[in-house]
Amino acid sequence: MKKIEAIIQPEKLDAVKEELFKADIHKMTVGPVKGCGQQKGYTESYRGTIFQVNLLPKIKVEIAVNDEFAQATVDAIIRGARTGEIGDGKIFVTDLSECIRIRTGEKGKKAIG
Amino acid sequence: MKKIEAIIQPEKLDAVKEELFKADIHKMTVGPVKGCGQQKGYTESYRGTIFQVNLLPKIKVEIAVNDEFAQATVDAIIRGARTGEIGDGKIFVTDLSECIRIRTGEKGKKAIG
Amino acid sequence: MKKIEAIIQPEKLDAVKEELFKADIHKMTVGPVKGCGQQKGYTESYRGTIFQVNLLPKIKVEIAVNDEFAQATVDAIIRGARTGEIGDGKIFVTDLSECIRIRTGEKGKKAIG
Amino acid sequence: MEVTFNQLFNSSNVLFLLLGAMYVFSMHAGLAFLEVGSVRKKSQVNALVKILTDWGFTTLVYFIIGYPIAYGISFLVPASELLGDNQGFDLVHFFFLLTFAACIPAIISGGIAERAKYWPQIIAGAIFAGIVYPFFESLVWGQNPLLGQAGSWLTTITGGIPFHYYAGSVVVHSVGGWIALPAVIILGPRLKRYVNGASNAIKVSNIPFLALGSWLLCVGWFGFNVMSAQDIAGISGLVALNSLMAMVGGIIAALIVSGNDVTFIHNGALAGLIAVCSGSDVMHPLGALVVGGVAAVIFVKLFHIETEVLKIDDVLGVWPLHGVAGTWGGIACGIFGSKALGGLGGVSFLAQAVGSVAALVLAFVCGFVVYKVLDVTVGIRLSEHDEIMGPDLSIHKIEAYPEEAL
Amino acid sequence: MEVTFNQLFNSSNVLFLLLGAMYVFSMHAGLAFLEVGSVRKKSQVNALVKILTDWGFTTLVYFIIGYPIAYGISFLVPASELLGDNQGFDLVHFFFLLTFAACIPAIISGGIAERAKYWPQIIAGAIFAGIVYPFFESLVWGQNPLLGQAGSWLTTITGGIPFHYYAGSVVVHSVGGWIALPAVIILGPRLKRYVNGASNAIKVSNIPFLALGSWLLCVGWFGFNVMSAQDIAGISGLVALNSLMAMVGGIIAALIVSGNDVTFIHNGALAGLIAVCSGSDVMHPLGALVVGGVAAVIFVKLFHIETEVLKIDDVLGVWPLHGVAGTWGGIACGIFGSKALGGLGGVSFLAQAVGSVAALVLAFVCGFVVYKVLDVTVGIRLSEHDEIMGPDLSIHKIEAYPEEAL
Amino acid sequence: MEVTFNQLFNSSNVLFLLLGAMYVFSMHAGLAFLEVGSVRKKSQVNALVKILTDWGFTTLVYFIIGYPIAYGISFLVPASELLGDNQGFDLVHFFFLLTFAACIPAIISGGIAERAKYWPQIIAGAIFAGIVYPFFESLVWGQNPLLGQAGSWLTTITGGIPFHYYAGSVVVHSVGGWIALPAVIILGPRLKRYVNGASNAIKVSNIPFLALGSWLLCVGWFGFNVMSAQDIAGISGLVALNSLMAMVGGIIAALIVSGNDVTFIHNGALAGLIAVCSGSDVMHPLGALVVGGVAAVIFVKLFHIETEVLKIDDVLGVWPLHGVAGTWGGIACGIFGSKALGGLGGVSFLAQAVGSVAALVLAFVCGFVVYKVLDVTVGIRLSEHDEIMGPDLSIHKIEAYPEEAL
Ligand SMILES: Nc1ncnc2c1ncn2[C@@H]1O[C@H](COP(=O)(O)OP(=O)(O)O)[C@@H](O)[C@H]1O
Ligand SMILES: Nc1ncnc2c1ncn2[C@@H]1O[C@H](COP(=O)(O)OP(=O)(O)O)[C@@H](O)[C@H]1O
Ligand SMILES: Nc1ncnc2c1ncn2[C@@H]1O[C@H](COP(=O)(O)OP(=O)(O)O)[C@@H](O)[C@H]1O
Repeated sequence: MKKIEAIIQPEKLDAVKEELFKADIHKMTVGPVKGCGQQKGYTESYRGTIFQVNLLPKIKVEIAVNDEFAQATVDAIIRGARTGEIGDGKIFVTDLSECIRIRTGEKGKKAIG
Repeated sequence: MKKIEAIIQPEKLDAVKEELFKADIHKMTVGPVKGCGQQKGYTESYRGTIFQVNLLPKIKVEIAVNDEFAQATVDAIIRGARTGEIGDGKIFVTDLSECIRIRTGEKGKKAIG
Repeated sequence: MKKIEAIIQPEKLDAVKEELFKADIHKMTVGPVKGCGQQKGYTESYRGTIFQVNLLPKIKVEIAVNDEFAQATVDAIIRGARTGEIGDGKIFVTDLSECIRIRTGEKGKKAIG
Repeated sequence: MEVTFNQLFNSSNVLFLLLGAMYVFSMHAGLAFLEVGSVRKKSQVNALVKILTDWGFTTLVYFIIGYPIAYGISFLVPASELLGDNQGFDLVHFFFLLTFAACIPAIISGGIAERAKYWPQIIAGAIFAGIVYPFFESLVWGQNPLLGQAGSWLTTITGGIPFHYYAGSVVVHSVGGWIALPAVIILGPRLKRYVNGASNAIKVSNIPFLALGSWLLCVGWFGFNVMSAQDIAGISGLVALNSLMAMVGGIIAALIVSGNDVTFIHNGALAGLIAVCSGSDVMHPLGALVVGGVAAVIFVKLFHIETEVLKIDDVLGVWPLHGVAGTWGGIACGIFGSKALGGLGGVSFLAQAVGSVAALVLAFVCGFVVYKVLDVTVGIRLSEHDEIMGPDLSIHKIEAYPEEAL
Repeated sequence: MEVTFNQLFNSSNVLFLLLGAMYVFSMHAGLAFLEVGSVRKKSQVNALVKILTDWGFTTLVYFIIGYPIAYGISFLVPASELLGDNQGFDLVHFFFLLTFAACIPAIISGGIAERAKYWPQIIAGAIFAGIVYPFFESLVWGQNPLLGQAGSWLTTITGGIPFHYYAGSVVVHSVGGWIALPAVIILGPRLKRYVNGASNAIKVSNIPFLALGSWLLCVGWFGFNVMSAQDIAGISGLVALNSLMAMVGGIIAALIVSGNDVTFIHNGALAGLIAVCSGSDVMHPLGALVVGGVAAVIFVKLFHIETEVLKIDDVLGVWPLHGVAGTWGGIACGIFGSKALGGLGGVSFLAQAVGSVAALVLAFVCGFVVYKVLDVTVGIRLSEHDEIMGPDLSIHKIEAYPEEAL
Repeated sequence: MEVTFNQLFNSSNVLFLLLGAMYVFSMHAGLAFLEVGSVRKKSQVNALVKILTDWGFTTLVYFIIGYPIAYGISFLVPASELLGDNQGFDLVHFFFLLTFAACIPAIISGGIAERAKYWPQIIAGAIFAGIVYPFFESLVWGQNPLLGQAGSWLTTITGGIPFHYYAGSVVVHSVGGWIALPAVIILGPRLKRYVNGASNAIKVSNIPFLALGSWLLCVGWFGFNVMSAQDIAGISGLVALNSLMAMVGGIIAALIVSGNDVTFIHNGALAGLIAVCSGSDVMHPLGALVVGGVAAVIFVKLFHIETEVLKIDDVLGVWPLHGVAGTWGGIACGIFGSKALGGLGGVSFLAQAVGSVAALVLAFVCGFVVYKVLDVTVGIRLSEHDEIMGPDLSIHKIEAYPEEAL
């Protein structure tokens, strides 16, 4: 099993969700984060003092899938999130050693979907 | 070492914490997320336009433990979070290759607790 | 590739960022979490009822790096975050099996930086 | 244009009562924000809608049914007759009295927050503001001389002294608070508020909004009390000063008794203001200070007993705040209004006690009957599912901060 | 000091209009918070700055250019002459009328929110408040007797009855709303508001702030309407009651038509108040109830058509709210003000229709010309990058909640 | 009831001052929200509690000690005597003057925010509002004719012209601001505000609340200034217009000088209003515009110097805002009040300079002494641990948004 973590632009969340649903991936966990990367930040000024802000708002999407779905998931995310501009984000994949459905206690492949 | 990540219903956080404390697990990191899974979302309407909201508020609990505690941790979370209804959530387990306590620089098993 | 996750004191974020930049690490994802560990919580009281609050505000910093940068990253975080007092936090390291840059589709080592 | 003295007097009078009405109207915004801040995020929209729409329905029923019940005056005549020869003073008079009537559902709203159905509460509010309250009003201020009018029935047993009221400690606040008590009991506590007999306090969402509500109320209250003269020639600086002193007594007493608790301090000011209404025109400022301070202590202590010992989930504490502090205010007027305590005199402890108790009994009984009937017929409580979702989503299909929903 | 009747009358008059001015000034805070709550978080600061600084610039241009245009009075004389012998009544009169003029840019602000450049909008606002609005004002209330004055041109075709206005349904609200329409059209919708022809509604950020704005407006509106007598001796309780009833009509109609939608309910109250202004002194309260209710229905339905069918991204719905409900109010005065419907009479349907349509045509044309010229010269829209960042960061270099930025 | 002219005059007078008192009371809500928005989230509750409880304690000390010091009047007589034969005018007069006195601790509060202990500040506030301020008041308005009274000592050196004040630029604002300066210095900057000699600005939490505070202040200020006539027969439309123009001058100057900074713009309006108080009854509106504009520039520039160069961590900038702009206002009255500049004349530059400087010296010295004594005895600063936790949790045991705590 794999855990796929994508950091995307906030305004792309809807498109990513749509692509995932089309690819029959319906389960995910989403949260707001801030990130810095190649995209440069901005300056704020408050009462005459200038601040360098380099963390920009991003959305993190986490999806646990069985190995055979990993590629399809990554592809769907890319389809939804890519604009071709700096700041589009990254996808990180890690191995998942176990997955348990709290409601039933089911484990592994059966629990993930 | 294992990293255990549980996605639970927000109102179950207190019960989960209690079960964890009972099982002598006192360290954790918690954050708000939104999730979608089998539990269906709801519709919002704003000024006559209807929105489909399918991400529901959830809480993510992350706990790093030594291998021998992993099962007890999972069990405690299930005891606290299970209602038997859709939306109870999932537990994901990954391998942790290193853990460092910032304060002392201790590593591995000693650092985790 | 490694994924490094650090839980630090909120007021240390600036110092950690600075140390990371000095160590030439410019990419990261940051989010607010709450944590409990050795640091004890506090009590709130609202309309005469006392609450035990044991989750304190923390910041989670996530950085994906190539293996050869892992140690430098951990060291930079420690330099920025350590005060020597309880509550300084933890660093968790996991193996990353893949990393993809959404913008270009690049993978692995080339995508991470 | 030559302006006569009479014209200026009538004009000033219209302005005077209009300002009073506007201030008390703005207090409804205060009640709305007090509730917004004191409930969970998932019930904030509901708080706002309840207060504003209750206002709307109250206006209608009080216009058509209530005001005629209380004063025997109907507005279903041509506009030219309505205006009269005093520039429409009667119309602003109606507006001013309406702002009092509309407090009844707005007070109850805070007690039953987060779990009541919308329409049954609108119906209940309309019954109270359209019938129950005007009926009691008629006994005290209106066309049925039972308690408050010179020569009313009560004066026959108190040596000629009627029930003294100035503004609404008893007529408005205690009636509202004592109606709310049975409502809260019949409705039952919010889910998980008490778990296996143990109290599990639910945290409020937003202290700044709660404080904003309290400020709007505190400022507007000077209109509530001073304009209760209902005639500019009857204005009294003493009423203003006593309101101030009672509010301050409430602030300081709450601060001390609660150990610097921000919610109690902001509600303590209100407790003081509620208690002072009745006797604000006859007490000495130092008497008002004491009355207000005692009211705040009553509120802080009784709220604890109500919600922790008796396990009645009165979300904003409207029974101890409006109900009991209001009753205390009615009675306190009979004590601190006396000449012996520096007051202006002319009040009777017996009359105050009888009037205050009559109000609470009437309110409690009517509240109980109305909510019981609604409960067994249409039901007054949200389904468990809707309550967990929160009234904002289940009733109004929106969250308080929609942009945050993903 | 011996005070004469005249002194008291003049003093009361100054106080009266000052209170009116203060209430309408506080309504600008209401407009600010209505916008803060109705835009995304990244545009809240911009909303606040626009309203406050528009107020500043409007004061200057109206003082120097606008007021002389409307009334032929200049203030560039020594202070002693300004004071006159009525304790400076003319000066508070200016203040009161200014608070109306300043509504024009504040109304437009809500339609063009989140994507307009700052300075071009300031210039446009100054042109409207300094020239266009005062010119129309002069035709209705001022020195050029075309529509509203006794004996004005219009009376020659309506059998002697001029265009009736009391407060500003037409002169202020419909002018503001109809200027905003071309502005919103020329500016174009916010990015991603309509995607491939499909509507993609953008969620508001903060319902409590939106509601706070609505409350500030509702309370202040009684000043807006009642103090429009502009002379304390002309105060009318009927104006207050009609304002109340129209507001209530708007609340209840919006509640029903929108299915308990919190944003529509809070805006419905405003629709009612906008529509009642013109005829508030001549209608029967039940007439006002209907006028307000119809205004809210117009708003709810037309907002949907405007933003969903016509795909005009009018963020706060200022065209249906201020523009169309204002026009409806002007015309409704000619219907419900008649004796047949319980009103005081003395109004002409024809005069109302002509005056109301004249206002909307003038406003639309001037709005179109000014924004078109600005658009092709300096440009009125933020760059795409700046709009994505949000006006708060790109114009004001700060977020609404700076502590949250990391 | 037959109403006489005298009755109507007295009643109007009571209403007039009551409205003034209510407006200035509502300005305290403004000060509270200005502070709530300008501090970090962890200090918002503390801001709210400080302002409300300071109000409470100030009322008590000013009632018992301060007012007798300033005016030699005691309230410890029966209520009937208090009422007098003018419907309790003296009592609302007290209320009105109290609202000024209570500004002193509320102004200081904004400077020392986020790190001061609670009770020592309450004690300090009580000393200022109970003794220092009333003493200075007595010299200007009260029973000790030194500066402001006709025939006071100052007139002997200024050719008969006393220190001119209308509302409180000097007596209230500059005294408050100049007391705050030593308080802020003795207290020291917030932790990590300056790191190794480098400034490390701490971000504010909530711009909408800051703006709400500013709006409450701006609206109420017209009460502050106009009702300072203290007698309805003395009302002046010029005071209202000058207040408006100075506010606008402040808004526009701050906009330009600060580069469209939302916090400066909202504080600039206040700077203008602070500066205009003293001479609002004698200046020409264009003079007021300039005075307000200059005040805003002073504030913007001096705040920068204070916090960045001098490294004084004055959180809300109360010294440049209330202190220096207040002093500027006192002096400006001597310039722009002159006939040569279109004013009404009758003011002396020398008198204004002496009075303004006297105020700042007195305030600075008293502030220094009181805070130094408190610092070395009970200590005025929170422990480092408590400051890091934030005053909300360490003093009040609650967060501003409790529901968010897990
Ligand atoms: N190595 C990394 N570790 C953690 N987060 C990263 C890393 N690289 C990128 N990110 C996240 O992805 C976001 C987008 O990265 P950026 O470099 O701006 O995009 P792009 O790769 O499209 O140029 C960043 O803001 C950050 O949140
Ligand atoms: N495969 C998954 N990947 C990521 N998050 C998941 C996955 N499955 C479930 N979740 C998270 O768990 C929550 C509960 O899932 P749901 O399917 O509704 O519960 P249940 O398994 O009890 O029916 C979801 O809202 C989502 O946040
Ligand atoms: N085993 C763990 N699992 C998950 N999070 C942890 C764990 N240990 C510590 N943390 C996180 O690190 C934070 C700091 O831990 P704490 O024990 O207080 O610090 P220290 O190790 O410096 O004494 C905690 O609040 C929690 O968020």
